[in-house]
Amino acid sequence: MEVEAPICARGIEPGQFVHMRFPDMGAHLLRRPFSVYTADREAGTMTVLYQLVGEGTAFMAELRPAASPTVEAIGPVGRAWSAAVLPSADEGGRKSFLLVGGGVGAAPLHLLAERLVSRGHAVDVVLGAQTASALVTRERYEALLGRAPFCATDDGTFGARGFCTGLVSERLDAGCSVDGSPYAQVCVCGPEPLMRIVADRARATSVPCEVSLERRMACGVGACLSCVVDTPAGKRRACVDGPVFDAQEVIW
Amino acid sequence: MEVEAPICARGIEPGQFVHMRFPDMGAHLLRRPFSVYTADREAGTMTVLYQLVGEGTAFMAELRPAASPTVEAIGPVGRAWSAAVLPSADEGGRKSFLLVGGGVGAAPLHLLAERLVSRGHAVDVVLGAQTASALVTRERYEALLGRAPFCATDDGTFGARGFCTGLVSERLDAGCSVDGSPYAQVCVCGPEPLMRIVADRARATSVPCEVSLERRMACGVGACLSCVVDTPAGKRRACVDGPVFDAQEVIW
Amino acid sequence: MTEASGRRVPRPTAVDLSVNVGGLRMANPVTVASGTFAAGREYHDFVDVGTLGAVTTKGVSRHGWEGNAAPRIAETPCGMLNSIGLQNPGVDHLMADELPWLASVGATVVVNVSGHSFGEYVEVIERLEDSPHVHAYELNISCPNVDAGGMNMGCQVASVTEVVTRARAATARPLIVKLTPNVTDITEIARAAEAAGADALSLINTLLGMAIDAERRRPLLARVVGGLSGPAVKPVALRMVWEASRAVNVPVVGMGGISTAADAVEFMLAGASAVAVGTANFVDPQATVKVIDGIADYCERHGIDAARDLIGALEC
Amino acid sequence: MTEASGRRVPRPTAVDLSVNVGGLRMANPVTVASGTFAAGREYHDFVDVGTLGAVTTKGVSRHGWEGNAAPRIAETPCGMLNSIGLQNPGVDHLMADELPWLASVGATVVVNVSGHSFGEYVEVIERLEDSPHVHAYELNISCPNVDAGGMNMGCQVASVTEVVTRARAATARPLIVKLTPNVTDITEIARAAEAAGADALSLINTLLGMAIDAERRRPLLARVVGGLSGPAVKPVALRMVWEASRAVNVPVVGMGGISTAADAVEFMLAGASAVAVGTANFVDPQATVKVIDGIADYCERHGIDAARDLIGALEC
Ligand SMILES: Cc1cc2nc3c(=O)[nH]c(=O)nc-3n(C[C@H](O)[C@H](O)[C@H](O)COP(=O)(O)OP(=O)(O)OC[C@H]3O[C@@H](n4cnc5c(N)ncnc54)[C@H](O)[C@@H]3O)c2cc1C
Ligand SMILES: Cc1cc2nc3c(=O)[nH]c(=O)nc-3n(C[C@H](O)[C@H](O)[C@H](O)COP(=O)(O)OP(=O)(O)OC[C@H]3O[C@@H](n4cnc5c(N)ncnc54)[C@H](O)[C@@H]3O)c2cc1C
Ligand SMILES: Cc1cc2nc3c(=O)[nH]c(=O)nc-3n(C[C@H](O)[C@H](O)[C@H](O)COP(=O)(O)O)c2cc1C
Ligand SMILES: Cc1cc2nc3c(=O)[nH]c(=O)nc-3n(C[C@H](O)[C@H](O)[C@H](O)COP(=O)(O)O)c2cc1C
Ligand code: FES
Ligand code: FES
Repeated sequence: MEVEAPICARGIEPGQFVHMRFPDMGAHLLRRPFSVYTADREAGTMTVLYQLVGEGTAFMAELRPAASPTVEAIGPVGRAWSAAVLPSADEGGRKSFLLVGGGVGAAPLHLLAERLVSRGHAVDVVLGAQTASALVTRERYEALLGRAPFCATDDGTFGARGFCTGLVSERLDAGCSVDGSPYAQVCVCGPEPLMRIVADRARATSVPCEVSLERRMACGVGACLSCVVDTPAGKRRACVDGPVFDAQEVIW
Repeated sequence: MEVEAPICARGIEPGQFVHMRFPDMGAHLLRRPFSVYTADREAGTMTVLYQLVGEGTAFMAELRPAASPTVEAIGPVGRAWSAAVLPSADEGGRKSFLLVGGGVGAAPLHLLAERLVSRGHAVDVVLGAQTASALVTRERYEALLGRAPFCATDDGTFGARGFCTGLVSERLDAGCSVDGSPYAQVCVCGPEPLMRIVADRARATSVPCEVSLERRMACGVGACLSCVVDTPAGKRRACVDGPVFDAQEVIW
Repeated sequence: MTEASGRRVPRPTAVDLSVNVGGLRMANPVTVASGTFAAGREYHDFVDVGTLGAVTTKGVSRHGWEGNAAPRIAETPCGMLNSIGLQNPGVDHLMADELPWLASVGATVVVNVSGHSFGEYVEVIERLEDSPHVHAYELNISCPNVDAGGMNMGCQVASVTEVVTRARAATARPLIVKLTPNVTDITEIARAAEAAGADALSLINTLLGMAIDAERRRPLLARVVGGLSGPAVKPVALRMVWEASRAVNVPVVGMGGISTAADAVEFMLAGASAVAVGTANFVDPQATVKVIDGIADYCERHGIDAARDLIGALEC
Repeated sequence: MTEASGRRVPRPTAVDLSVNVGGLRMANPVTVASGTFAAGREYHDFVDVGTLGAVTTKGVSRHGWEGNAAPRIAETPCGMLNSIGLQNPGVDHLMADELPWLASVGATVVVNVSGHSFGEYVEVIERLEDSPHVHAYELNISCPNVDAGGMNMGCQVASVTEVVTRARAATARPLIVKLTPNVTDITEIARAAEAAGADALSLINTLLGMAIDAERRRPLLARVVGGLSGPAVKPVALRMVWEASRAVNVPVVGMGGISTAADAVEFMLAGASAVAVGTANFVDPQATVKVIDGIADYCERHGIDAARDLIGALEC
């Protein structure tokens, strides 16, 4: 879905999200959080990649651009991937990253990949999905990286068969990125079981890891405490203290 | 508003209504009752003339035909004007009627006027509205009757100035229709104070009178008892025992 | 425009939809909420009322009541208020005009009984004992009651005990007691009704509410206060069904905002043995049969052979 | 796409919007419902929190609470459930970090006080007496309480009397007592709070409710049961504000589903001297100031010079 949202599109940092509401969904009060997949700063537009889950996403799927439906948004919200502020390779040295996107979790990693590549860092991408047709971000990643991302599908219709954790383990066991430099960090977004396994593997191989967590959110501004994540430092808010957390901080 | 509703359009009798709901008005559960202004039996379509009152009618005003919005309807519902079943002038003798429509109340009388005219009866029409531009049914009545209806506007921008009850009194005092035959019945639809005054004048001049009452309705099928009207015989349901009542039956 | 038309009947299914509510056998778990379906006849153009699990009739008193002044309803966010005031033509009229018709279409019939005094409930039941067409009683104890000092008798353990005990003595037929949600502790009232002899409980009746027209500075209901129903109350109803069904050993009929089969399944998972569709009939006059079909769909999709396996099957 | 942006302030008006709630002077009748606005800072990007009638802070306890497990919220028809469980970092944190900030933006501050024992309420108030930045207390008596046997103390006259009496003795500042709607008779509890020394009442807190995911057969909240808020509860809230304000002589702060100025006016007509915007902040972070402006519009349109003339002005 492409939306016009100049403030969000211009201000967005990789990992942040927008909190959207459809005024025509009268009986459904709450805003829905969505990551930004691509942002066109000049046009003031951005795209959101979404999966059909419930009534809100079903409503989105039925929107017709011709009717120019109204969407209300708060954003950009939340803590970005820490790698988003990394200086360019020229200034601070070249680093390697492993980005792991499960399902629609591939979306919020794309802006990060773009940023890292543009700053001259090395990026390996692992994508997992249920089936080939769900690997909607693959081509865009391939165009960005100049080579195919590592892919796995549950049903084996594209890439490796099964969970993409196998591919992640391979990369982490290799200890370094495709171009040979050791990983500075793993960044994961996807279903919680996937993030957990990747976080465990990263810790086992001593690579720092960040995860992007999903929680139901009411306010989206840090006020209501609906979206908490358990951490050793107590409960933290996914909306403003996250959604990106250091994997070590998360008590799953 | 024109709607496609073959069953309603074909079955409708003058005075009956349709009970409509807009599925996109999620938080608003109830159907809204509307009289049928014109019905095209062959095309299976009908038109409804509505006044902006609250959220439902505001929603209707924003519907764009281009989007072919869905409307759910139950109908036709209710008791028709008793004159609707009158035999034609050739068979049962020619009768005269005085039809009084206040505001949007002019709509449900139009099908009746059509029926009576087509059966060869005499019809005088009095229309009242706040201002000239609100006399939306005037031209259609003029075309049907072959002469102008009697009109009054509160602000005097068209026809007589003030309440149309003055015109009604004039007609009733005259005792007969424009073509000289005594009135068989007065049929009124409009704001309740108007109907009450007309009913009183009719009784004073011994002309039978029918009124079409508005009540908030939940079920529209006679089951919930939300729409009751006080009558000497107890409470009766406006949706199925009405909306047309003999004025003598109504305890205002 | 979509036009509701045709008399819908439930589709065939291999799922066993039957349930037993305190001795009342229902072919499927779906009845209607009293007062939203009259005695069925008005809805027979839309659904075959003989195919419903049961038809629960509008509350009936001994000699009939006039009810309240109009306006009697008001729309509220995802809900509605009503202050019909239990208008009804009396039990004799029900027996003469409605019950034979219900029998003729093969309906399972629950008669909702009202009274302004404890004795009136008993009188209504005694009259109805003469009819072969009644399969169960539902006692609407949310009435202002003279014996309870004009208070709503459904809110006090003492008056609940009294009215249920008396009604129990008057009949051997299944006795369902319908609880009001306007209480501090629904489990206390539920236990009192069970102890006094209820074969089943039904809940919830409407929540007391009010609506105002700000522009006119007036209440939207002539009676000022009315009963709230519809999807808005569903969370409260589900919670009370869950609490009550865990507090008693008799079956529970769940209602309050049920519009879809998913809603019905939620109530059954929370502990209801059957469900009633109320306000949703106004929104869609075929809602009852759609809910029956949807429960069958759900069971088929989840590999459940008998709908009764859903009762209380919430995992928590 | 519409983007919420800019710090909205109320527009100038000739209408006198000020109200006095039991000694608490508010520049306009609009505060926020505790727990929906934190201590204001998170909303200062959207509205100037110093311009609100008052900021009511999230419930605070003596040493802080962890709250419940997630998921803590669920959407329901025209409403939402929450089971935050009064998570808060304790009164010392509020005093160190939040109150000085609120003072710096010129906010009128109501602190919502929680406790698991009667003594804890008193301790929180005693700490807060040291702060010059507190203008009133709101006692949230809808907490499970050890001294009341783990029951919700807001449901019993005895425990309400006790906790209000003790809190009253601890402060001379305006004391607002916040009532739970989960009671049989709100007027009984309202009178008990007044008799024990409340300067004002606020209501309603959330209605207990539940939501279920039928497909997964699980409750939508980790705690199973939560508090219902939003437009769905408005009719119940209006009714209780109307009943309570007629039962007591102290002012009432009305809340429960207020989203628009028309809603706010309805509550004032029903008897509220001020209103709180809660869940609506989540829907529109500028809702508070829009409600203030809309009350001014209403008064101007109806030729009303002072908003306080709306209080209890329902014609019925
Ligand atoms: C920071 C963040 C970023 C996200 N980015 C994306 C994205 O780019 N693409 C995408 O498809 N999805 C994304 N999600 C998940 C997305 O928010 C949910 O799929 C969506 O809210 C479901 O709404 P619904 O109305 O269809 O579902 P319903 O189940 O009808 O929603 C009911 C309520 O639960 C909430 N809810 C349901 N599922 C989730 C969930 N997984 N996470 C949070 N709230 C949920 C809804 O927001 C709503 O309040 C993201 C979630 C978070 C927290
Ligand atoms: C038999 C009948 C025929 C009618 N024919 C027409 C017609 O041809 N054209 C027309 O403009 N209006 C007609 N009305 C009135 C029309 O139904 C209301 O104006 C409409 O329901 C207002 O809906 P709303 O959502 O805009 O108002 P809201 O005030 O938002 O509606 C709230 C609730 O009150 C009900 N309601 C509000 N006003 C009325 C009213 N006057 N009568 C009945 N229910 C009301 C609504 O249906 C809804 O349930 C008729 C009413 C009846 C009973
Ligand atoms: C118009 C109307 C009339 C009602 N009349 C009765 C009644 O006569 N007896 C009774 O026990 N409950 C009555 N109720 C309550 C319903 O049976 C039901 O308990 C309540 O509406 C909640 O269910 P719902 O949300 O599905 O409508 C009535 C409800 C409505 C809306
Ligand atoms: C997320 C959330 C948190 C809440 N926390 C508190 C609280 O800490 N103390 C309190 O007294 N009420 C609390 N409430 C209740 C609200 O203050 C208010 O009474 C209720 O939500 C009804 O108002 P509304 O419908 O406008 O939200 C909370 C409500 C919500 C939705
Ligand atoms: S969504 Fe309200 S604090 Fe995160
Ligand atoms: S609208 Fe239900 S009986 Fe008339």
